[in-house]
Amino acid sequence: MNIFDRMMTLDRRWVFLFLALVCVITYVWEFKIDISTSKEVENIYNFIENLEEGDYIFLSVDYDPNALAELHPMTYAIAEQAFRKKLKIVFMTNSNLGPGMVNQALRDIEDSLKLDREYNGVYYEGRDIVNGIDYAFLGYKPYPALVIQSLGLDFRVNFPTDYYNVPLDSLPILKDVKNFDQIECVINMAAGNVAEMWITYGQGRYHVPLALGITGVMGADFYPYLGSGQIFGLMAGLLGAAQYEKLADNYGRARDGMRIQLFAHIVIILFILMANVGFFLSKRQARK
Amino acid sequence: MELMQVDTFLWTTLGAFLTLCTFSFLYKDNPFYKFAEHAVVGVSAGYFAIILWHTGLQPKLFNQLRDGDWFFLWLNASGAHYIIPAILGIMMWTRFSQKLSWVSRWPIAMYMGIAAGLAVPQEMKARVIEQMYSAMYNTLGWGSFFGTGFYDSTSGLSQIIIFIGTLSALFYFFFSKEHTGFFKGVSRFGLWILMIGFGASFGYTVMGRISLFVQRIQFLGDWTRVVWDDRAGALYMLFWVLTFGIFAVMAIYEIVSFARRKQATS
Amino acid sequence: MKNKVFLILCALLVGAFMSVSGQDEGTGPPGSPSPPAPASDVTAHVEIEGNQRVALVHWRLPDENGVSEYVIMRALTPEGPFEERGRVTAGVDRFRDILEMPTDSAIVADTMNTVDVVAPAPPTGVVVADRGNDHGHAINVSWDLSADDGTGMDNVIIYGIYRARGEPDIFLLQGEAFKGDSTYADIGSKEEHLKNYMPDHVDYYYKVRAKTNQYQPGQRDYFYKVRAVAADTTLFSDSETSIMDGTVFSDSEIAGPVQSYGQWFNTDRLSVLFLVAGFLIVTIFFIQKAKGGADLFVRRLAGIEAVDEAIGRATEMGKPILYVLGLGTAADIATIASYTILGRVAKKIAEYQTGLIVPCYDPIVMTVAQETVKTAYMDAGRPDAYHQDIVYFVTNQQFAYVAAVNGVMMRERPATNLYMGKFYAESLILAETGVVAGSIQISGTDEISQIPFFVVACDYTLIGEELYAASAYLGREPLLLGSLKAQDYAKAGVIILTVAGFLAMIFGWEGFRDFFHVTN
Amino acid sequence: MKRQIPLMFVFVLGFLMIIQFFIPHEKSEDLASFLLDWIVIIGIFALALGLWSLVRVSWDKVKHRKPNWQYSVITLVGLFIMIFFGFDYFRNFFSAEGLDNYMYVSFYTSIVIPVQATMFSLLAFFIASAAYRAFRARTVLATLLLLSALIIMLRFNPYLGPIGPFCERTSVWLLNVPNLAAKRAIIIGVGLGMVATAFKVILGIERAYLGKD
Repeated sequence: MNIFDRMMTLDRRWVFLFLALVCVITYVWEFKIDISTSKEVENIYNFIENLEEGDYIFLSVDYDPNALAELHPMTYAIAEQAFRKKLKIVFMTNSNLGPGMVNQALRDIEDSLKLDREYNGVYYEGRDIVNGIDYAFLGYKPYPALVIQSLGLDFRVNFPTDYYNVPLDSLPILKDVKNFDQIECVINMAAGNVAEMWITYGQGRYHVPLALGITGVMGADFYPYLGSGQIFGLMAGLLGAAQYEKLADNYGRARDGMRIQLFAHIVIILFILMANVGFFLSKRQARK
Repeated sequence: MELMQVDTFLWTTLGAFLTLCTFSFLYKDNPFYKFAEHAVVGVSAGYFAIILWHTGLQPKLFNQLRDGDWFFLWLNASGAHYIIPAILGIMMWTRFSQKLSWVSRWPIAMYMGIAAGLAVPQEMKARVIEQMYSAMYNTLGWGSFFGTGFYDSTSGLSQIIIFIGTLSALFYFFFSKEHTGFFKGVSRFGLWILMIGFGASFGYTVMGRISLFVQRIQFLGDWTRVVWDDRAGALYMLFWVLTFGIFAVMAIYEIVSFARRKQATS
Repeated sequence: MKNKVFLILCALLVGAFMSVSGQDEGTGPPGSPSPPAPASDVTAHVEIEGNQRVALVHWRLPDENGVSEYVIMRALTPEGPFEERGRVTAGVDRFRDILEMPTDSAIVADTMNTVDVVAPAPPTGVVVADRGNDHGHAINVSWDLSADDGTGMDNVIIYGIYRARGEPDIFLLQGEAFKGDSTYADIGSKEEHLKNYMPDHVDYYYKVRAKTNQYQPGQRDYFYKVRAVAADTTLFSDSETSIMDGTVFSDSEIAGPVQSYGQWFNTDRLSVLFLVAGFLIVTIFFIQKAKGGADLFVRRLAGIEAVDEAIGRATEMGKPILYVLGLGTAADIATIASYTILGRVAKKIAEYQTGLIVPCYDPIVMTVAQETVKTAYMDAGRPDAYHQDIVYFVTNQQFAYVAAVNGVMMRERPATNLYMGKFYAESLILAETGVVAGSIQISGTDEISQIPFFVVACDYTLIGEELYAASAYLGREPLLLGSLKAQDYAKAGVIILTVAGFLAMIFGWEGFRDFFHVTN
Repeated sequence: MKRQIPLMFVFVLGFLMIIQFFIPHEKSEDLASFLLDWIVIIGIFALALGLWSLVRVSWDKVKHRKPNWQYSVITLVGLFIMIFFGFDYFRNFFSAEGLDNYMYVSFYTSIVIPVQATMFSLLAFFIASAAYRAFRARTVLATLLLLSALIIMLRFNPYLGPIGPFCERTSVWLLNVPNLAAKRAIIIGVGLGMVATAFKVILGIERAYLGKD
């Protein structure tokens, strides 16, 4: 039994052992990894990067704790970037557990914004963000399809008051914001078919620029919308989140997760290659 | 460390222990795995029985007959017609007897009839017709024939590939026709499409499976954090537990079985 | 012994019934006086009566023991302060609140816009009719867009659909349609206890309201709540707060009466009927032909032919065969197909006198499998070799079951594993463990997401449809082959229809495709 | 008699359910939901058979001291403990208090959930070993399988330079075009196969499950 056969007929337990070790080590040892970014994520980053101070973006946080691991990092990265650039953000949620997500994100981001940080070589002063001036949170209303359409008409149709029961008209940030016409873009973090509703009703009907952040399993179904131009950007799953964190130079949980994924994949691929090399070489030997 | 109830700690430890027992199956079948396996079989069966009793039989049967009286055989209950399924259910029990067991065929037959009848139109609609509908792609929706490149899955080219691929894969499934000549070519192509599709979804699934394992690592990590509060210590412990813990299990097993063999020979 | 068990179980069940019947959930003993139940589903909207605007407040009456009167309260913000607007006695479920022009300048300043308010033109030509292809309890409402929707002043932002029951007196908001929409399906519930209950064969009246986003000067969204006050005590309980939008509007003419009723045929599912009927006819035709003795050719299927070899191998090695019926219930067609395969396999096994192990996930599946295997052993003329524990129940939790089957594989070391039926994530765990145990593995499932794993890990895999063809192959009974033939012809029909549809779309004939669009 | 009547039941109920599908009327809906309750209730009664079988097999092992009989004891104990606590110490059978009995819940959350989750997570390893063993470029088909899987697994690898983006885009295409075509074909075929099988049952061609006289 020569080396090539051994390469092919390795005991599976070695595969198990290597995989386990790699996963544990990459989980325990927190080194930073690089991620190759894809066009559809860069689109979102550049879009926000090119906005002017004081522009409005609309974040629809349509997920609940089940999808938290994949979608929370996106929300964090985007909100952080936008607030650093002094953009104004309107939050809304179409998931009945969404308000918890938004409030948690806002608390954490408020804290991190107090610090002076440097992203992509640009230095940002730490500052306090204030509800009603830097951001507004409309809250949750059921029937996403209806809510989205009514937002296109006037935020006040479904949200006469915001999540904290303050009438929208008395919020400085929304004084002269009526509907999507005053919003630069909508970014929707969705776990479920809400994303389709945003495409059909939000973008399709009111032509507001739309970008999606979705869970990994939904990924394949939504890429076609990129080709047809209905969405200008797409982040799918942990991978998409990690790519955005890289672009925003804001290392977070997503890339921690991807570190493990990346090396686990590499291990598997190496084993596959090893087996095939062994296969071909032994075949050549046999021919000799 | 945040003070933790002793019982909570014990339950969590039991969970962690069983987790390691189950992982030990990766090495080989061993007493630890057998223990975990048999324990979970019994407990889950009991759990399931109780769930069915409380959430199935209660609302579906007992509550229907609740307002009846037993000396009227519950025929005066509001949901008296639920006597029928009850009788059918009791018929199932005739399987305990040798002579009567043929009676149990009646409920089984009804069960089968309902299931089959339910499936015919449902599956015809949900699988065949809806897929046919979406296969008749709206060609007016083609951006352009080549789209923005070969990877543009909305281009007319891609749509035609999907269409041809679907049909030829369907050709592969013909049973009463020998695969020869043109037919062979088409069904061969169909098989290629199938294989590419299988490879794709296999590769796509890997990520999710890895994260399942990561979640178990985190579970063990949290468990170690119960004992050692500071994160570094916890992770250090975790590393120990996972690698050497599993090895220890295996070593113990090897020694025991070796001793056994010794006894057998001597 | 078994008879005893049967009797004991029956006795237990009867006892259970006896102890259940008669007892009812008693409402707790009368203790300290508790506040009355609050009114629910408070709605409020504006009506114009004569020359004054009236807020029509309506609520669902609670279980009214102890309630003496209802107090209707109003505020400018959800959290108050609420001012009393009037009282009605128990049993009344509506209140007309006259909206005077407030003089409070603060409020006026607070309103969104105090520019001159112009109501949009009302929607016209409202048509109401029963909603087709349903079980009743639904009305379709359609109207012509207001002259100010898209054209004219273009100040319509939303249409409200209002419904009155019995008499056209009190209209309640049912739903909203958006600018540019001219239809609304008012779908109620058939359950009496639900709030959107909508009985059939009752007169309904509808009107459609075009709303702007402009407020009546000094009049914003009012918030109403209804307080149920107990008779002799000071106890009371408040309803949920409900918003009344003060936007300017104009109503259409009242349409109706109309009644909802259920249909006896769903024309939307016509295409399904055609295909099912067609398939049935073809099947019967070929079965008759097969009865006539026409020999029907079927091509070879590697996975099927492997089954025979596998059984032979098991016999040589003197090891048992493991047959897994999957995680389906007895109602899954995949499982039914699996029984028939099990029947054929068990027959051969009985002839070869090999061992068979069938761990089951579902009790009924176990029962049916027992019948099947027993029959097979009888057909093989070896009823003596059959015993009930060939087929046994494990547990009904996915991975607990998998753990048990893995254990069987590692300990019994079966020569062959057959996985036929419905499989989910466990497919790969089973197949890989089987490889470790050194068994030949043949799998078949219709669960698309799992086929790749079986293809990769098993020696032979029946892909999707092949699972359903397998029984015909193994049995070689003319009737089964006939139905297989019918299946092929149905497939050909589907292919032809699809191609035709594709071409039709290229030529822009949508109708052909829409025929296959089954919406409900 | 022992087979004719059941076959008649199958035939009648089968066609009843088929016809019901096309009748939206409330009456037919109620009938359908009632018949579906039959399935549920019969299933619950059948569980008694299942548990009896589990107990008998385990008890058999213990009684005859078959190999690994000690573990069957654990199974039996677990089963009865759960039933004991599930009925809230055999105190109330007809109120669902047993469902949130402390022991009942703890046993489930600290035995069933960890083991099941871990069994599930074994997939991470098995998917690796399966790939290592089976992804060999033996034939054209195997090569196609291997290549498309590799491309997708490489889709986010940063250490490939220009190949990375290529894999990124190609994987999207693979998932949306060939994968979709394959799925669609299989779904249609499976649908037809299901209907055919259901017909065979309703028409009484498949009757193995009814046993012999």
